[in-house]
Amino acid sequence: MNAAQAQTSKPLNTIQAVNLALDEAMRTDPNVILLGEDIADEQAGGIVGVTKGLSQKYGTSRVRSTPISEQAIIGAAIGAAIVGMRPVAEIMLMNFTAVAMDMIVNHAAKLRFMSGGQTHVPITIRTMTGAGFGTGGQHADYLEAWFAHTPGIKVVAPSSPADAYGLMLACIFDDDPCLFIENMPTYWNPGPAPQPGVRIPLGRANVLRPGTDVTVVSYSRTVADCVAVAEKLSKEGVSAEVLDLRTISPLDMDTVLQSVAKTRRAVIVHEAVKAFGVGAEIAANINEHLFGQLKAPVGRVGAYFSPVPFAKVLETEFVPTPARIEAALRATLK
Amino acid sequence: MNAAQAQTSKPLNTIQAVNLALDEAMRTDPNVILLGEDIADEQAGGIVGVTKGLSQKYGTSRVRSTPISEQAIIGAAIGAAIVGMRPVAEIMLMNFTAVAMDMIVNHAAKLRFMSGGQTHVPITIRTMTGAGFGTGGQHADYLEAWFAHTPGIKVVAPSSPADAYGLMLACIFDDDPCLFIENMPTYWNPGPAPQPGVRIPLGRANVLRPGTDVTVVSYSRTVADCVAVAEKLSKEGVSAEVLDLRTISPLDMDTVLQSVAKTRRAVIVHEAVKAFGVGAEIAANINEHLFGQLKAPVGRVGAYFSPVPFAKVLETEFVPTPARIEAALRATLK
Amino acid sequence: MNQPALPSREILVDIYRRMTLIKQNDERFLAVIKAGQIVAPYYSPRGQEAIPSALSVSLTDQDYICTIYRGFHDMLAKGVPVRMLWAEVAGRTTGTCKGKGGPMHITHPQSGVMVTTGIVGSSMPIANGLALAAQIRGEKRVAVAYFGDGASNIGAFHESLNMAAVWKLPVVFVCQNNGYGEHTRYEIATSAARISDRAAGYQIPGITVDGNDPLAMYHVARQAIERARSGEGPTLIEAKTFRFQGHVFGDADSYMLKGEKEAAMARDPVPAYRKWLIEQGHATEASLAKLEEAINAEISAAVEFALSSPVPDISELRRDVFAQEVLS
Amino acid sequence: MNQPALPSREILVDIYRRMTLIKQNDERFLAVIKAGQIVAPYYSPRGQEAIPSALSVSLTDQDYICTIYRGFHDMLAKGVPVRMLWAEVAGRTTGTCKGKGGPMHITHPQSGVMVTTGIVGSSMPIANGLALAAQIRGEKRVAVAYFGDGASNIGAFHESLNMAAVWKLPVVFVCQNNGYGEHTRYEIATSAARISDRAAGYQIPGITVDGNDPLAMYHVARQAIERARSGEGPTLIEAKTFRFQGHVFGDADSYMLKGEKEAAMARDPVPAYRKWLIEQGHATEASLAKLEEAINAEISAAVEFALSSPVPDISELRRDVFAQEVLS
Ligand SMILES: Cc1ncc(C[n+]2csc(CCOP(=O)(O)OP(=O)(O)O)c2C)c(N)n1
Ligand SMILES: Cc1ncc(C[n+]2csc(CCOP(=O)(O)OP(=O)(O)O)c2C)c(N)n1
Ligand SMILES: [Mg+2]
Ligand SMILES: [Mg+2]
Repeated sequence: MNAAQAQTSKPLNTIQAVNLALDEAMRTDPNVILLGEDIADEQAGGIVGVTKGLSQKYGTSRVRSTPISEQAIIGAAIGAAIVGMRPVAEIMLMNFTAVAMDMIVNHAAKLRFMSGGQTHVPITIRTMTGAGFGTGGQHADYLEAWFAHTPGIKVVAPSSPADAYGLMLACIFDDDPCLFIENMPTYWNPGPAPQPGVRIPLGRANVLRPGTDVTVVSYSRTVADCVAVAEKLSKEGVSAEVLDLRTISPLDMDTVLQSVAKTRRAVIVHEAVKAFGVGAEIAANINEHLFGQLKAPVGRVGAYFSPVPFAKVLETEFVPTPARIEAALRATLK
Repeated sequence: MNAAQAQTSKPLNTIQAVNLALDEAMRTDPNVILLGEDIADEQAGGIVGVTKGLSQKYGTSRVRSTPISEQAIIGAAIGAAIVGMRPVAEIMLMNFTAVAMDMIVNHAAKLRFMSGGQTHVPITIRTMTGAGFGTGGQHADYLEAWFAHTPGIKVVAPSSPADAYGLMLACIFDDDPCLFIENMPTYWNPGPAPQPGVRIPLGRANVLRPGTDVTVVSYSRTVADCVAVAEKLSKEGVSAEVLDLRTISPLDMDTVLQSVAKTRRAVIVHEAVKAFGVGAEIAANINEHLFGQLKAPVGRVGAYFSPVPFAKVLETEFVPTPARIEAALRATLK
Repeated sequence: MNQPALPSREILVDIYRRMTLIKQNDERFLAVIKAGQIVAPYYSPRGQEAIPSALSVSLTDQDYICTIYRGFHDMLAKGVPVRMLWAEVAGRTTGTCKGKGGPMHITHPQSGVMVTTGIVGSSMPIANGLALAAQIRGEKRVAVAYFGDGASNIGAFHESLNMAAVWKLPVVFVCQNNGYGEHTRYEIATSAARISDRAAGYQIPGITVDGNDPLAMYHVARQAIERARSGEGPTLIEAKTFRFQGHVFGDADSYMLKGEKEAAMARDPVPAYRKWLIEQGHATEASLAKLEEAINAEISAAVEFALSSPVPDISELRRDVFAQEVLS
Repeated sequence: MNQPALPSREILVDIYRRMTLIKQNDERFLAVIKAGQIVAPYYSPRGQEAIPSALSVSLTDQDYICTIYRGFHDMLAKGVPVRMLWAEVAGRTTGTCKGKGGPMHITHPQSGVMVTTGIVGSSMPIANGLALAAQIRGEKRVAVAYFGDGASNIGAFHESLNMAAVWKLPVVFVCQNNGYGEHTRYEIATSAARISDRAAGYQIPGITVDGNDPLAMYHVARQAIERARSGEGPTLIEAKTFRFQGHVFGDADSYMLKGEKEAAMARDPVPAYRKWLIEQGHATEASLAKLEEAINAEISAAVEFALSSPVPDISELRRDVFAQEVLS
């Protein structure tokens, strides 16, 4: 048992969990390399320390602090990936994917198809986001819908440290490009330790809390709020089933439909702007496949249709609050 | 009556219609300027001639051929717009918006909000796209869902030359940033002339073909196919109402819901990839607002979940074919 | 180059006034944040005061700047009212942006602060557009784009300089080279010996100047501004400096070279310039003390104004998205 | 610089063989497209044959290239089998990419053609990644990024050169400066007197060479490749050339300077090199005629192979999106 494994017996937070997963991947496969701004130890191991210790352990040839050049970062990851490496590239914040969008969607996501399967791009793009730190309009967007709409790239968003660990390992060793979304404001929240070395399969939702009256579908930060609201309503005798998608694309509609076929009520919750968000696709599918079987319209809770606001009062209300989630559930139960 | 107006009495194609609208806008407002690759007459007035004659008429100070620098193009448009100009910037193909995504979504779309309304960005981004020319994976994507999910930018997609004219004028003189999507393969198809100088209001769908049995919602190129399928089915006594959204964001759900409240059946058709596309938002809304009133699940027809393929057989099947549209309508009518 | 003529005493003191405003504002800011009275990310420009102060005296309200998350110094030097800045950072309706933008997105068109951005590299393409409007309209306005050394490695830098050069736009690109981009030292990320070397690739002047030397900075900036104003096109200025508070409030500086920050702080440009002004007879101790006190009072008033101003109403989430209020 | 030693006769003829293959392939291509036997957008590289031909003789199959929509010459020079190229452009299952990529996305890893892109500027960042893998693994492979003059104005160019320079990546950036980006003449869009001048901003060698002179091109490329292979880092080569068929098949060339194209075509590098080879005694008329005939036959066979190959099945729309087939 190595140091990394020993560590996993006690609770850990997402920063530690992702660090452990990267460590594990680098230890077991020399093709795993890391690219990103400030990620080497000389640069303090990342802006919040996710990659701390890794360059010391694996060298700065494999753990590279890059220039502020997101197109070049993703480009380098793509090039290395098509000749067999498994690069993990960090785009510090999700809003900055906007400057690397061409590399991600026109290249990483398409090369397997365009090459007729001769090359593929097993990169993992780590990025973080989420409102709550008063960073304003350009630092906290959830943009997963853009990528889910892009054939060829998988989109993953863990809701706990243990999931972050298992899903990160799965992404790194998956043969397709994966976008891995970390929620920043909950980085420091501790959670149970993961199973060392165990990957969580991509493309499968997790029934986090079983229930019979209503299905709540979520991912990333809002999962915890959904569970809390479910607990609260359970005191009133409402049994809510909470599904954590884990992977947004490919979307595990089978699990969602199985749950809603049972509960006949559904609410989808995400921090991204509601309009044209991931919730729309899920709601459309539920309605299509369970036509005539639902007891209430599918509810959707998301951010307001605005940029992320700065003032605390606005920022707090902007994202799905527990109150808004609860209201949506109650509306469905009426 | 000037030359431009005289010309509008005979049928014209979308290239001519957009050209006329730009001409009209430049003639009436000195703040209208054009930026884009190859757009001045010395560069042959654009890659397919949309801007032909305009630099000769209004000078190369106002009609500027740019370097191949999409970030700088949109940045220049934004800067000029916040001090009162109304730039029309061309991003030659919609896939290239990916390299300018930061400027479009983090800046153009957000500056009004982030500045607390002190500045706004009345730019129009013209772009073209659409499968059919064998250009393969990087030249024909419909990406409107990305922008519709972005608060602060309007998304417009005309389906005919006359609409292109009226909507282009509306976009240019709208006080918000607008993304204007032109379908390339149908550029040369003629259509009735527009009303000179008349703007078509943004945010309002057009009931293109009234009907009572099923509502077909579409925009851009696929509208024509929807009308053709509606005509075909009318011979079997099916009365399909075809709505052309014209503006995708803000979405005119009122008109859609009014129609579907009447027909109680709906199919949404777009050339973009179906998964996580604009159709999902529309379907989710129809289901929510007309819960229990529908006679059939809302149908959605879009492109396959793949990059745009090259081989003609694949390219033809990739986009919604009339056959696929017809099948979706029939499924709804069963 | 001949030693150019010294600017007037008025200008010399005005530069000091701006530097002092920035320095005092920063100190108060850190105090207020530490006290928990305001919660906001803060990227201190402390140590970089001289650059925009020495530059802005050659600009008018009609001239534009685009700056970045670290740009409180740029904004204050350009004339954003202190109380509106504080109110914005406190998230109040009386702030420059009604509390909706926050510290990384200060806008104040009256003083020419047109864009503040949190995306590295994006001040430059937008500054081009401001300059383009001036050029097309035949106005004599100039646009200044501020950015950091790290930003000189991103694509938008290149596109912007090339476009400005081919169109001879009235823009001045001011790279505030403080030796680090977040935790990454200049050499680790940047292949140019001097950022100004990159100007040659665009056939525009590129000048490296000690950004902590107000006089040197003044002359270089003035020349670039005049060049832009007279239609000769852009200039790339690399102003060398240092940031005293790390990247963001709370930064532990572990990535810095040993003693580097201490050495830079020992050469703090604000007291150094103060000393020089008095020694050279451009100002007296008493006159500067009075000026400092007035600034202190202005800042105190600003803090009070900010903290006693109302927070925005939730309905603001539906406003300023589009010109028309969002209904659904 | 001393005149470097002449390459061997074998190499000299090999360069001609590649140039001829490209030229003949282009001529046949235009004929087949005009006849309507194949429908595809075509960006002819005719006139630019010497660049990749003179370069590729210094590469092996282990070396990588990334090229662009115009890169048929780059691909053929690097060794993509002619029949697979034709089959791809005809949209057949026997094509390099099973007909799914098309002319703008030819990939053929066996010959080192790793990416062909239709997005201006994007060959460079990916070439860096190929070079990075080689560097990390300690392989002696080199990656070549081909791109045009217009592409030297896009952000990815700058980011790529800077990253390659700071990491000393084994990559060679080859700008094929044909004087135009689509309809836009070099000077209208590009602020540098020479694109190679931009290398100075990255502290890497930048060389402008007559790309239509196979010998000059050979020497410059060889030096850059050796530099890369020995770990000294990247080079920026600007190879001056001209395209004889405009931007894309059907282009009317109305934007060109009067007589410019005719003058360039009169200096056609392929017959000029052929003449030189014979005059200098490196080859005989008969030997070259034989070589040309063999190529002609190879191309004829390729066309026939392509046009008689099957088109893909619709189920291909669900394959190669992900490793697993898409089900819904
Ligand atoms: C496109 C983009 N990438 C990364 C970041 C994260 N980031 C914020 S500031 C910064 C460092 C910028 O360094 P520099 O340009 O030198 O400016 P300084 O902060 O030193 O003033 C980085 C990497 C960002 N904001 N935008
Ligand atoms: C990002 C991007 N912008 C615009 C285009 C459209 N486009 C295709 S080729 C081209 C010209 C490129 O010129 P150059 O780099 O000189 O290469 P050449 O075609 O002359 O070989 C343009 C603008 C594109 N493909 N990608
Ligand atoms: Mg810096
Ligand atoms: Mg060219």
